[in-house]
Amino acid sequence: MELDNLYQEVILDHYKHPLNKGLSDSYDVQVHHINPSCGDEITLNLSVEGSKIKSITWDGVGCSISQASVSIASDLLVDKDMDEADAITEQFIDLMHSKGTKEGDPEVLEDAVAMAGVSKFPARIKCALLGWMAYRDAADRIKQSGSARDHRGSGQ
Amino acid sequence: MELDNLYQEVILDHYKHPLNKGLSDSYDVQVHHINPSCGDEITLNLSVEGSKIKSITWDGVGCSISQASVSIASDLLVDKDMDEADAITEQFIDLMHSKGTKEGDPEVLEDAVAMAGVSKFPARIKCALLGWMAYRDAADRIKQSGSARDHRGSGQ
Amino acid sequence: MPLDVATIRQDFPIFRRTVRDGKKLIYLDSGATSQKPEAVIQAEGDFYRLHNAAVHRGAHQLAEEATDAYEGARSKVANFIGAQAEEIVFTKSATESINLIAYAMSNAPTGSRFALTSKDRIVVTEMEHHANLIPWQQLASRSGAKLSWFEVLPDGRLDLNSINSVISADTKVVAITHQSNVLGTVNPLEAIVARAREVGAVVVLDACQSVPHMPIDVKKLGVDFLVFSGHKALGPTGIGVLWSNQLDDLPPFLFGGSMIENVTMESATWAPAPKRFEAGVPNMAQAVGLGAALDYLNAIGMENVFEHEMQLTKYFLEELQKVPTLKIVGPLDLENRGSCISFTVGEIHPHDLGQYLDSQGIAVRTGHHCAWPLTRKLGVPATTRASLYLYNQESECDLLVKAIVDAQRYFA
Amino acid sequence: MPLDVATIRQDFPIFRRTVRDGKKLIYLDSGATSQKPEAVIQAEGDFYRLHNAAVHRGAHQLAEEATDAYEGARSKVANFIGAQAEEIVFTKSATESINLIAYAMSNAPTGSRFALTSKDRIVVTEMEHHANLIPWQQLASRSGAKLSWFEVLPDGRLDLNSINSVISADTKVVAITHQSNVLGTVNPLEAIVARAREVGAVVVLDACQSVPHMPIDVKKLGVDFLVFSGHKALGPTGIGVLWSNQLDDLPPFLFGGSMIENVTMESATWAPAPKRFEAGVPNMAQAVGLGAALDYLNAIGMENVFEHEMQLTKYFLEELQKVPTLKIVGPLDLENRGSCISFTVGEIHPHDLGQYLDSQGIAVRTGHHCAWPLTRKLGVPATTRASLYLYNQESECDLLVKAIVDAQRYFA
Ligand SMILES: Cc1ncc(COP(=O)(O)O)c(C=O)c1O
Ligand SMILES: Cc1ncc(COP(=O)(O)O)c(C=O)c1O
Repeated sequence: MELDNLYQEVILDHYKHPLNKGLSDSYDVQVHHINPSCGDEITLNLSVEGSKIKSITWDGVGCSISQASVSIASDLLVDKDMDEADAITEQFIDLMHSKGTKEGDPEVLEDAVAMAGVSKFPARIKCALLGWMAYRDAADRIKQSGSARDHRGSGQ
Repeated sequence: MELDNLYQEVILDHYKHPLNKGLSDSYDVQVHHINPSCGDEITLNLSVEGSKIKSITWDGVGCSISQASVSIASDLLVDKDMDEADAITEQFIDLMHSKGTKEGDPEVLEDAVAMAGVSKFPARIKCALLGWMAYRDAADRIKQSGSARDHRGSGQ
Repeated sequence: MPLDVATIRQDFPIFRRTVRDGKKLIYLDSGATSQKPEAVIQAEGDFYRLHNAAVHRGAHQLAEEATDAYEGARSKVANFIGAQAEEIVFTKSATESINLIAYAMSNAPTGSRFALTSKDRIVVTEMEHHANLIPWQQLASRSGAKLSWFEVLPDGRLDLNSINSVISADTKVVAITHQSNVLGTVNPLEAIVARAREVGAVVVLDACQSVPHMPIDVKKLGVDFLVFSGHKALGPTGIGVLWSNQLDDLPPFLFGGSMIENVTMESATWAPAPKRFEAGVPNMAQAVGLGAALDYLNAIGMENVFEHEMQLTKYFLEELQKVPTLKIVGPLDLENRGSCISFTVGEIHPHDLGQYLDSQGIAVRTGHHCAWPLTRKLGVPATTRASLYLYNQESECDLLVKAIVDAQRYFA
Repeated sequence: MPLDVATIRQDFPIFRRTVRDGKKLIYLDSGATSQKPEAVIQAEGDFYRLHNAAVHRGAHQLAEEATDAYEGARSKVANFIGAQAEEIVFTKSATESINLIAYAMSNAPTGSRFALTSKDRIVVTEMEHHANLIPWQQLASRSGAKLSWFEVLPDGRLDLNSINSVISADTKVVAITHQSNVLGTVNPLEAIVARAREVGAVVVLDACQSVPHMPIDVKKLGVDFLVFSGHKALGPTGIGVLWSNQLDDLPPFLFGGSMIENVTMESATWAPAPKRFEAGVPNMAQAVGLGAALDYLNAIGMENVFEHEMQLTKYFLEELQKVPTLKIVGPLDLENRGSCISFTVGEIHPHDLGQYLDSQGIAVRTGHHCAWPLTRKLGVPATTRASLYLYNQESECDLLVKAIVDAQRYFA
């Protein structure tokens, strides 16, 4: 069933047992993103040490796709160098826009390749991207302003 | 040919030899009407004596239908009591909206029955009505304000 | 008279197709947009094939025919809601209709009864669609007027206890939806119109979810403006309606050809309504298509459409509530309630539920339904909505219920 | 490549009908609205028959397909004029597109480069269609900005001698037509754009009469905004286009669903362009129909359409001028000239001439063509206009000329 392609085991697992959910008390930057078409919201805390990501924590409401995706992202990107994390993020965005033509490199994306099926459901791509966009926004802010607290942004 | 029905001899005659064209020096009320869909314009002077129409003169640019129609009206309504002129005007308006179902009463409308064919050409009804509407506007102003000079109005 | 749904469905070509690998289409999203009978599609096509020309502009036969068709559609719309033809303005959508009113009010000269100042107030409700909320927020911010609103109670009804303080003496505009596109609630117009009259406020009625579903007579409603969209009433996309019996007092909104009386380089004067509000070559084929849609509805009878939907709504409400953890968001009784049925199902996110239903051929809408403040007020991130129309039937409810139960298992 | 007009005409169902008691239809009114090929009518119909659903809103298959169709149409429009998809906004008409720009400028916060004050100036030309004149008159009156204009010379060209004083240092907006819908004049954009750049003014191009008739690449034009209507380009009624590569700096115009980022009862924030400008359920079927129209034009090739019209225009100009007392109003040469051909015939009023032509099956337009200040400037009460398109042919010119001569006799 096509649906199983979307809702891979890994996704439902992350949804039911999300990683890094619950906001850390301290952070270098905090962003808040919403998905205007469905109302999903996410707050994401990012802490870095030099150019290395020290922690990503998050909280929010959303569908299984958006929750699982941010859970995967938070797990995958932590401890990475920010440049590397950006490259991974780009690969993930590219996968989401592939309309089902790509599978994703498991070496790079690890659990996130389970999201490949989402790219065939245009209405869900934004769900899958919500957490990643929040991360990218947070990382951009850190790069731009050194470390600054309590940025609030929103995007799609 | 249907066209001859529209362009009756009488109409073309009035068009080529319009009656009461050229504005009188004196008047009780002057109105200026335009047809916004084609740009036709008419200025009409009305003079009354008591309740009787003493003179109607006019000037303007427009198609044969609008020119002939105001020519006919100016000739038909002059020397009439204003109430009677209003009744004739109503009959004419009614004829124009008859979509070809009425012929018009020649006892009342005289030459204006030649306009009956216009009612089958919706885009031309406003042409035929331009002068009559100007008359009606002028008459209304006289009734409302006694006699007053140089009213400028516009309508369709 | 009960509807012959099987026959009706044959008039709608879309029900001949299948979705998601051969599944029958269960379309429960008419609140977003309705499906179209072949007669409407044909009417739009035949306008192009036989009569296409710019209305009101040419002296040739096609232009005459196009004008007849377009003005004929205006008369049909007028008849459908008990109005006069010259009270009907064609817009592109209900959204444009509402923006038209709000911008025209901004264009009203100081002292006009439509001109708002910082001394005035605009009243809306918490259940408004964004289309009947944001234009008023914007008018308030342009004019300095204050914005107030009726709250929504947990049962999905407006809190009218405070009606006299919400619609205060300084209220100039009351903009309210006839039927909520989320809750299905039909609002108590009589009380609101009566109070608006007391303070001299104009009432703008968003009838997007009522005109397609019940008999409407504007003379009985007592409102000043009414808007709806063609595409929710079996009509084409790209056509909306604005009704008012006070159009002549309202300044224009869009400026351009055909809405003028006279034009110089410096300034212009306006044609009488409704032309004043229809600048440019209008959406002629879409107006004609809407006329055909209303003919179709008239042939069936709006009383019958309404009865059918009421029976269906009763069935849906009853059956849905049998599903464990399913909670209806909105009135549970049929009194003053239409056929938009929103609900939540336990912890399943509506987006996931909608996706599952889609995999079974069932089309619903999920999210905030363009009424985000309402969703927030109700304390849910989003809801799933089944919205019904004349072509729906009880068997579709049974399939919906079964699919929801399956989804519960899938996401368990 | 010369067009195979006979084959092309077979694609347009309207040419199968006759007018005025069995007369062949000679349609010379494409400047008002073009006729539609069956492919366009089918595309609109098939959207309803197969994919109809509200775009961007549902998670079900029909909504996905509708979104693909609608966004696909956006890409087609973008490709057609050398733009990016996100630079294209769908409106209901060119008239709405221009009003959108003018109102959005009013909505721009103080200090924004789009916000006008009484220190600023808006420049138009004397040959503008009401749609590209009155919205600017109104913006001027709302903002206090001054309105100036290029004059039109007796040969139908703009008087550019005074370009540096007309487009003065305080000019913020230059709104100009690409091709006059009365004179056929194609305006010298390069000079005007260059001068506008010097003073930092934005250029709004009314491309209603150019996009349907010649290859257009917005990147080469150098303008800031471009608008056109679908119905003049073989597309459906009820669809217009606004192009700009600066949409993200422009505040919204119509407010409602789908154009938002976040909404509370008090206020709202906006989605990025183009969604920001498309409030409500859009004119989906019409966008799809326009996409099909542009596909049709692409298949023929806009270079070929342009060549065809140029040859026809040459023939019409030559043959018409052979008619005694006939006077062309507009350029007599083909240089920077399109296929709108206006003229007067002695003392015969255009309304009468148009009526006579109609009786012969010939559809032209008469009057001020929604450019009343121009007609006044030219010193004529009205003109008769023949406007051409890809389906017209030389034989139709011969019939037109013959009918004009007959009309002269009729009204002599
Ligand atoms: C030059 C020009 N500008 C603007 C318009 C207005 O287009 P529409 O009526 O489709 O909005 C037209 C056509 O009527 C036109 O020819
Ligand atoms: C209650 C209500 N108001 C307004 C609208 C806006 O209608 P449209 O998007 O057709 O302009 C809708 C539908 O989306 C609605 O349901």
